[in-house]
Amino acid sequence: MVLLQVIINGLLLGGFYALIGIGFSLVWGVTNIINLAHGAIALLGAYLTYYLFVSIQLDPFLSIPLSFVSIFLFGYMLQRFVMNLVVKAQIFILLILTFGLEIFLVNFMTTFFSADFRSVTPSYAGESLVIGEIVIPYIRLAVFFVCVIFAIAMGLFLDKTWTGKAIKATSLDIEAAMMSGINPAKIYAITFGLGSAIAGVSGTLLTLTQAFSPSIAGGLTLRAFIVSILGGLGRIEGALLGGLILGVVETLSSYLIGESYKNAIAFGLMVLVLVLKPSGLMGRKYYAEVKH
Amino acid sequence: MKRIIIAVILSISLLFAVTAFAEEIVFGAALSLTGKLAKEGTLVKNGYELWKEAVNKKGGIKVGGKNYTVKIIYYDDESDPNRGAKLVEKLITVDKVKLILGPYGSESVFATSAITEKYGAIMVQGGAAADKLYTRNFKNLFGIYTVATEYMDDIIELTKGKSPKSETVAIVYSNDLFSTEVAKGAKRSAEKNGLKVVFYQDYPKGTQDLSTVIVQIKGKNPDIILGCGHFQDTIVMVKQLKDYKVNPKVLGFSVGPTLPDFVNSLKGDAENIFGSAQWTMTLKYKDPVFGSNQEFVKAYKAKYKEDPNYHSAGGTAAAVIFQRAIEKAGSIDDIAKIRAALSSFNEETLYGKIKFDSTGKVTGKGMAVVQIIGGTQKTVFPDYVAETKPIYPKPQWK
Amino acid sequence: MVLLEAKNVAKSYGGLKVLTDLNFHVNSGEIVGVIGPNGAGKTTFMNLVSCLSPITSGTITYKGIRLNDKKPHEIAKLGIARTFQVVKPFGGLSVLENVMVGAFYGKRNLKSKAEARDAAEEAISIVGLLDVKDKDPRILPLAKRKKLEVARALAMKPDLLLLDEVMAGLSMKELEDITEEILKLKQKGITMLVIEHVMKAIMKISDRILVLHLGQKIFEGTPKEVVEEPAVIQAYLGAKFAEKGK
Amino acid sequence: MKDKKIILFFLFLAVLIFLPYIVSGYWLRVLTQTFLFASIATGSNIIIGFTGYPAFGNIAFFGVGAYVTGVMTTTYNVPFLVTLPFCALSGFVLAGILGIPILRLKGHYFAIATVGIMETIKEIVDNMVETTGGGMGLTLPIMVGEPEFIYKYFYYVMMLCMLLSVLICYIISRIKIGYALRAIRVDEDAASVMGINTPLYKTLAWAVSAALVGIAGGIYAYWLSYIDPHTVFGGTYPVKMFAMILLGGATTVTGPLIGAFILEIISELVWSKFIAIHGMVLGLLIICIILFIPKGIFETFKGGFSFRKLLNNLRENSL
Repeated sequence: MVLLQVIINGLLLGGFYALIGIGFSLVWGVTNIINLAHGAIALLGAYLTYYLFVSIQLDPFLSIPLSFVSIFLFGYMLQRFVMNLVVKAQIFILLILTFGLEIFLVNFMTTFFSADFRSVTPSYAGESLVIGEIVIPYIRLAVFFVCVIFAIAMGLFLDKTWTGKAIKATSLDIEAAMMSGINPAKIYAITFGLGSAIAGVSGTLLTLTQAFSPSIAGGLTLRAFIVSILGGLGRIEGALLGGLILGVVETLSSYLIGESYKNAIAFGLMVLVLVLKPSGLMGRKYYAEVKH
Repeated sequence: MKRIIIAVILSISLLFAVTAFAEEIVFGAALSLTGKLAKEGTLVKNGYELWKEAVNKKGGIKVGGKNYTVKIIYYDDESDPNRGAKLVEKLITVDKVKLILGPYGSESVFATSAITEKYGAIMVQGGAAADKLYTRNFKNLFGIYTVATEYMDDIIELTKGKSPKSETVAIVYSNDLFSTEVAKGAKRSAEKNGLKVVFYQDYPKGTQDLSTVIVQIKGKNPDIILGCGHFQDTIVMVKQLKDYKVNPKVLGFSVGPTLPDFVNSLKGDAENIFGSAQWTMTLKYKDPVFGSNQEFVKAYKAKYKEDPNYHSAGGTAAAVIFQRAIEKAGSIDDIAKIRAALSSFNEETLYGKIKFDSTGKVTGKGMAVVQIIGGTQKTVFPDYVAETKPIYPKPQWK
Repeated sequence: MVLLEAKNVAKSYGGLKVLTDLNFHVNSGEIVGVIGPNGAGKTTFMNLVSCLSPITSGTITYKGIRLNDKKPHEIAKLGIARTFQVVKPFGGLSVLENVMVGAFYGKRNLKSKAEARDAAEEAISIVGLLDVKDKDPRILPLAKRKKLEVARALAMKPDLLLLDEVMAGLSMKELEDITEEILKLKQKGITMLVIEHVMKAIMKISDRILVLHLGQKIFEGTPKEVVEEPAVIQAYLGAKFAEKGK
Repeated sequence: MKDKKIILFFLFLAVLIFLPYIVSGYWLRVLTQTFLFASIATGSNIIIGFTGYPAFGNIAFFGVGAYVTGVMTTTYNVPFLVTLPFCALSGFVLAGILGIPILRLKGHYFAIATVGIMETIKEIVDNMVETTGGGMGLTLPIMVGEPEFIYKYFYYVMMLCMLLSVLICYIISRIKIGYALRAIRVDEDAASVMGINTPLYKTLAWAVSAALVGIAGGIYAYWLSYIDPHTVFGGTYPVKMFAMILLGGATTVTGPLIGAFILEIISELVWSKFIAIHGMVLGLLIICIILFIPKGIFETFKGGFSFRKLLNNLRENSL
């Protein structure tokens, strides 16, 4: 019974990890940028939610659209006016650029939002669905569903809309896409905007279950890393699966081996997948595989 | 190009220009003003600044009939102990400062005190509680925090003789230096008091999920749950304890309940949680500079528009003790005399009655226990400083 | 003497068959041309010989040694050198240094820098790049970069040289130059397998020609026979029609 | 030209040798720290710059070296200098073993795999409480002697470490292997058909790189006398290292060293003036280096400084 509870906990946690990973994976798959500032961008969403809650008591779930839109704009601008300037450079140059951005954003938040740990506790926090001995906290369940809905919506967007198709086309072959009239600068910006927006939403949800401060940005990015590697780059359903796997692996290893080993196991798993199946558990040959 | 050269020369000369003027007593501090310890570092700095203003308003530190204006040189160690060590070396060798006010954080104090010791400078610190600091036979390090292994003693003490009786205890801790020592001490103290430790488990520093640990604790159904970690994990733990309906008689934390953000973050869920405190606003101690602890609190609120906590009070207290020792020693630069004055120190300050043992750590100060009652923290233990009686056992989650 | 021999060689990517049942051989001292429309499997075959991608089934032997499980660098040490259709100069290294890499690690496996430099200069002079030997190859025109590819391969002192479309995109004058150079190399005893689209040139240099179409050998014979073979003409014409249809 | 460079280098060396007799303890420490970064950057540059594999998590071996020295000096009472070969060896062996599977990955995948390795090793060290002290950190025996002597001692030891890294890089760049590595950096397929055993050379390059970084870690541990997993594995080290390599030029021998000096000295002079916002300044500085001088200052300003070159750099990689 405890085992079942642990697995359920893992799945609920995994939903959140999936959402963190989706945006990261999308940006990486399409623009070939490993965005080390992903966690910091997610925290921008978290702070927006926090201040809306504190100042006008806006429920975190209701601030999701606001996070989405404002962080989308932020990400769009960032890609359009900064990242696009170096996007063709060697990969470690991009890596350092986003790390520089991370340092900047984290310190910016520390300066203006302070290094205090914040958390949002709405009145319904702590209520749980109890089935026999199994306890399912409503907030975590709701967070889980929001994450899954976003994942599905994202997948539909990429498959069904013109913009989505243009993004996919660009990720497959940027030159061919250009020749069919797609402006990659714009597509990259939209992709980065979307990735950031989803990160922002995950930041919003983060406020409900944890305490956050600018200093946790790096940890969030690392989770996004693992999720995208597990699932395969640029694949929404892959990131969803990767998130769930990571959640369950964490809680299970914590239960079976010991809480303090869970990070080691999560990272070990990532390295293993990289070595054995670099395209990810659900990855197919194309997308990022061809790009080095 | 010319302008660049001029700029470089200017900045270099600025660097060397920082020398002490006559009639000034200069202290140095390398604190974490950015990075992961920025919050605590800034609070300690606030404490130092408040003390400086208070002393200078009174005309400065009086040594040998002469008044010296206090000046403090600050550097930011970016929450990196190595950088802290480098900056303390800068304070000592470049700025020629030998009176060092400590940084916040055990790692930082650890690294920087090695430098002060090497150069024969002296450090008084109100920012680190690790026992390990005092096992190195250092002569020139004095600390006013009750050490980590004694952190939980008073919470456990508090449960004695209460009914219904608490018999089992679960201890979880973050696997960093400070928290591990706290947990070790808590375990020892619990066993000494006849409690059975049914769960003892560490978790990675800064973890984002503790559900597995909590499910396991639930299986043990302990009377007392003690969390030895930091603010972030404490919040996660409270939220998840409530999620999974774990209801101990006592829920106590080493770090968290004493910080104002605790109630802001958790709202009603913070109710009745215990916390160990180096210091609280309501302690009734006298103080040589501010008059009393209450006066200190008032001055702090006036200057910073917020309540002080034990970080800032620790900063102020460390500086006050430093000042009193210098005045007693009758010298602003004879380190041996100042050290002797600190070794024999025995005075009441806003932080409590301060005495140091031969290793430089404070003795007999003890910890206050606070409980969140009605959305504010109340000092509930020990009895002679308590504002009100503790609520025991803790009511179930709403 | 048979130098290189392919027996029942096949290559497929997933379900896609790129080469099927290829049998053929190269004798020492020969120049063998490989022609065929785009997608015929020419470069794939060359990649199999240089072991850049694994053979699906069948065997390739070189001097009687089975190449199937070898690594590219092992092949190189056996005396096989190749050029790439898409030139791959080592940017950041000068032309001379590029060629030195070949001298260091090819069949010669030279140890000292001085020896490698001498060997490289010799190879460079063969292709006529001495005047640009200290330049970064990235700034050279395509023809010179193609020559560099050849020089690098030559510096390895190969017995078998695989040339992958070294003539594509060259002017008439450059074509003549390179044809002449290839013939000169033949006189030095280097066996060559040449993939080419430029018919005129390949007809001139080849002793024998192998015609591939859609992954299969459709003909093998002297240049003269190839020109007269209806199957070859049809394959090319068909391919042309197909291209027009696009 | 070449002679001039060598003369300059030895002049620089002579200045460094006599500096401890002129400057204060603080500046000695700043310089020692700079040497540390120069060692890390130069050592890492063998795999990053020469071979073209962005080993973002190369700091893992710094941590390993630090803990090798830490555990050997505390648990087994081995003299400090004796531990250093073991630091190098552990880095070499570890990278050698890990390199075989990991170096099959390229680009981003490789970068991330090294980060994964760094984090995994960190977590393992964190959990080996009995040997390493876990999250509580490890206190090394403090060296006996006058502070003056101790600082000069570490200054020279760290300087030797830096010179060793530079020397090894120089040798590698001059001999046969150097050509192989540079060929691998540009095009691995082309390199392999020319007879270069690419897996072997890549692994060798990483192992040497890890060994050098490991030595730096060992010295760091004894120098600071306190190490914990969170400071020696990660932090801002990887990005600083990369920024130094980029600033000085990734394909050169002395580039990372020069980058380290520039960045460390700038931060010393400028940071203390911007206490509150220097984190933001550092972030912006890194972004600017990436945007305007990604090829390093020497490559960029070969024929003198001009803004046009900065703009050209910007244009080159933009979409």
